[in-house]
Amino acid sequence: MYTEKVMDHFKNPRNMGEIEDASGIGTVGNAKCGDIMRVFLKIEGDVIEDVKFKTFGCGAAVATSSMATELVKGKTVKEAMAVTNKAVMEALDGLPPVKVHCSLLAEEAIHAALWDYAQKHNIEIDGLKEPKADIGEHDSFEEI
Amino acid sequence: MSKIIYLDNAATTQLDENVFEEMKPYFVEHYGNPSSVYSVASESKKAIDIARERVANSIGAEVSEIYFTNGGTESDNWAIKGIAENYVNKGKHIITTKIEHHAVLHTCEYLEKQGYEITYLNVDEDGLINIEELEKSIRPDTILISIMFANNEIGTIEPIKEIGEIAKKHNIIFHTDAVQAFGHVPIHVNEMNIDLLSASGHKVNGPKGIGFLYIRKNIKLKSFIHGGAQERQRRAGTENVPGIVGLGAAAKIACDNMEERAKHLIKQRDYLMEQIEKNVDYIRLNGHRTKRLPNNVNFCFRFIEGESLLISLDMEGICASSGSACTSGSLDPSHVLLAIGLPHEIAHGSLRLTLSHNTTKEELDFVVEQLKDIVNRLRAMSPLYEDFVKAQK
Amino acid sequence: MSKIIYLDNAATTQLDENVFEEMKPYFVEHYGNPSSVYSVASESKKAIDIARERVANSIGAEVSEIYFTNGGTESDNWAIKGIAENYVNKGKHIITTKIEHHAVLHTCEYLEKQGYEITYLNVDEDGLINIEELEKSIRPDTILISIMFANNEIGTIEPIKEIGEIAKKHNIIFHTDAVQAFGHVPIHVNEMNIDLLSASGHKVNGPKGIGFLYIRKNIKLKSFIHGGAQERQRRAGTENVPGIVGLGAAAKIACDNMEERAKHLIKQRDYLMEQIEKNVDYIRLNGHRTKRLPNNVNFCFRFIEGESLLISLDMEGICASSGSACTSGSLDPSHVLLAIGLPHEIAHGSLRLTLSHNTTKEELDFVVEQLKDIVNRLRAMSPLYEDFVKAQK
Ligand SMILES: Cc1ncc(COP(=O)(O)O)c(C=O)c1O
Ligand SMILES: Cc1ncc(COP(=O)(O)O)c(C=O)c1O
Ligand code: FES
Ligand code: FES
Repeated sequence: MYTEKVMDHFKNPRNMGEIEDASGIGTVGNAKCGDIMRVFLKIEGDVIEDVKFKTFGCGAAVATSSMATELVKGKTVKEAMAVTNKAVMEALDGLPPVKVHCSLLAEEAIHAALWDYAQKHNIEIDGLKEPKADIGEHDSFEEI
Repeated sequence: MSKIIYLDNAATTQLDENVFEEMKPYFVEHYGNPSSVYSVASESKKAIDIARERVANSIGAEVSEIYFTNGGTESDNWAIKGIAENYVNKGKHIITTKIEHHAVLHTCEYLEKQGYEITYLNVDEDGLINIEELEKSIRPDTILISIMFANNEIGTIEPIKEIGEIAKKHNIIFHTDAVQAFGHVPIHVNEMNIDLLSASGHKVNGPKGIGFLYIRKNIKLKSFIHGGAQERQRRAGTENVPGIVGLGAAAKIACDNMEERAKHLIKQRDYLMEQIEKNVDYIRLNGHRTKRLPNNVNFCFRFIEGESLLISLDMEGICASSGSACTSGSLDPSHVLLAIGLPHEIAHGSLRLTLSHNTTKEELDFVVEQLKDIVNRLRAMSPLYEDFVKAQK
Repeated sequence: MSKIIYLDNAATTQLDENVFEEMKPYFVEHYGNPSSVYSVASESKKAIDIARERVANSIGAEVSEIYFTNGGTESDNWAIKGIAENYVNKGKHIITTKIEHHAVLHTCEYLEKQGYEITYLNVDEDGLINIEELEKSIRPDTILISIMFANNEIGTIEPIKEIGEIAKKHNIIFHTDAVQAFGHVPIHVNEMNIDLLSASGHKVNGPKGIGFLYIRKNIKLKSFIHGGAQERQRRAGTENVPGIVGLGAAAKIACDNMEERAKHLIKQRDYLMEQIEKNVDYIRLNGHRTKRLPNNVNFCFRFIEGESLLISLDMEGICASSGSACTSGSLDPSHVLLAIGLPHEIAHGSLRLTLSHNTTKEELDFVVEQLKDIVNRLRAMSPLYEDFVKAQK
């Protein structure tokens, strides 16, 4: 059901992990529909020097996180803004129709991290809006 | 990935070689239409008679009470819509549960749109209905109780005999979706007061595209599929002769070997549950620990998502299934997992492993080993796990 | 009785060996449930895709317009009940004919009980409907025209293109039961303005228990069988993978060879009609002489009864069928023979011989020879014949 590229990025996710002293962190998604994505950005000057992600979601969610981080790594903030979910999907040789929403999350997570960065540094990034789905820290854990 | 370990026998099973051998002559050689007059067709007729007898024997029914259908889904649709239509003068109230298969649930939802009232019984955390709640929900206009024999996701076996007694006491027709139970656990329609029972061939190493509906003699149930006079005028359409033969053969093999297979499977199942519980943290067993199908194991693994788990297992040659939203085709995780009280994010990380009588201990050991690694890897990736670990500190 | 001469291909056909070969891997080897996530199941998924494409190509449809069902009967039920339910706000009037298969007629009768109004069009002595009568019977509340492509008893092919034009002109949905026509005569759903089309595998050397419904893109047709999300949520139930593969293979073979086979069959058919007419007195050809299925021959033999004829032929190894009351399961002879204006006693003596592409001229010669003797023998036994002969004198 997934392309070889998707499977490759699922199996060997690039940039998976955390950045201790991140310039911006964005967490998007909704535990209700399954997908949670967190992106860590290390920005120096105007350049994304490093990027890491963590994802709770399906194969497509993991693969799009991985690919999206690949696409923004080393780019300027402005170039990163141009990385759309469509670009991510194309880079993965496509996704099944029911999985398109997972790729949207990757775009949103990067935007959310950029927003966090912009807030912390009091700057404005062209075309960047406040993330609607930033759920921030997860604080409630039901015991099972 | 050289060897496949198939642990999704609740989804479908491998056709038994011996069953296929019995079916073979009815494809090219004995292809006659069983409704025909000439003697060439009598081979087909005889074959159907034998299959019907085997199926009847397997649930303690009479031959004339077995009607072949296209599968479990058609049987469920026929039973429920049929009773709704035939007994509408008595009332429009039906009792079922929150954990039925979609073949029952979506049929009930369809009837709701036609003005029927449906009570969806709750289940407890193990997936069991409450007999008192059932009895209390009976009304003068209740025409049908439809409760599954065993659940397809969490494997819980419902108290069918008690349900049958309640139904009988109140003179209400009792239908059970036994698609998962048929051929796996003993069924006796008379002892259990079952009036209608659905089953499907491909869940018991029989062929796909064939099933049956048991209809107790005295039940008035009109046709659901109208047309020719097949199946004593109750189910029209040229008979799927090889399919029927295969269903009969599979029913016989399943019943002849049930005791022995169940004993073996329960041992395997319990071993698998034990090993998983021993090797992986933060998990929850879904379904009742003992009142469950001999071949069903179902756990939630916290902080990870089911589809990722499935794909990772698949890469190791292990076939399994999940009730996660990402595999369910809708935005919600399985209604069964929600009904037993799991919060959404935990329901997401469910894994169902359903064994066959051919599953070996070595296979299970391999699965546990892989599972351990995969769960670790996925948790390392999971923002939820990260938050959890931080909160612990 | 050493050799069997099977001339009942309208009842069912022999499964093509090549079709069976294509089906085989999907029984025991590739048994995965096509709805599953893991790669083992992708074989089943791919097989279904190929079959759907083959079926779509065979009627000039798009892949997404083909829905697999359990057979022609289910397809007819789904199409007619589905449209009735979905378009009830527009009206409750349906037009069909007096010579439809029971899968259509009994479904219509069921709807009549639900308050729908059905117009049953007359046919002429050849079994053809009248286009003007059709157009006149259209009302503002007409929601469906359901007219069969070709009749299963007398073989008459209806003017489908003209019917499609009328339906389109009046913006009414057009369903055709093409169970007998599919794979035997060219069908193009767009050129013929067909909105819904039913067909069945086992009538074209495919397997039993599988069929399809073509549903034009823009047609609103809800599920008939509710449950899982198979067939793009429109037809629930685990897919009969080998059956679907077989239907696809049979559709492809039938279409690839249609022209050649039809040419051969028409020659055979006309030879058989000619020989019977030359050798037996007091007979009547049923169905249109040229607008008929390439493989259908149907005669009434006066003064004799169909079942006796069939049994006598069976004793010589010849398989055929009849519309006589004694074989119809009811007290009346076939509704089709009555609709073309035959009196009861003549309708009783009907014989249908339906050829396959493997039927040889030698077989036909043998059949004519036997038929001549049998008819003579039965007439010698018949009081009707005695009366007739006396009256002649
Ligand atoms: C409990 C239950 N009911 C009904 C069905 C439907 O059976 P089928 O897909 O054979 O129509 C299934 C299997 O999917 C099932 O597990
Ligand atoms: C014209 C026609 N419609 C419908 C059917 C029903 O098809 P099936 O028996 O495959 O369901 C038949 C065959 O019996 C037929 O000849
Ligand atoms: S994360 Fe749930 S479908 Fe992709
Ligand atoms: S004479 Fe016996 S059924 Fe017609």
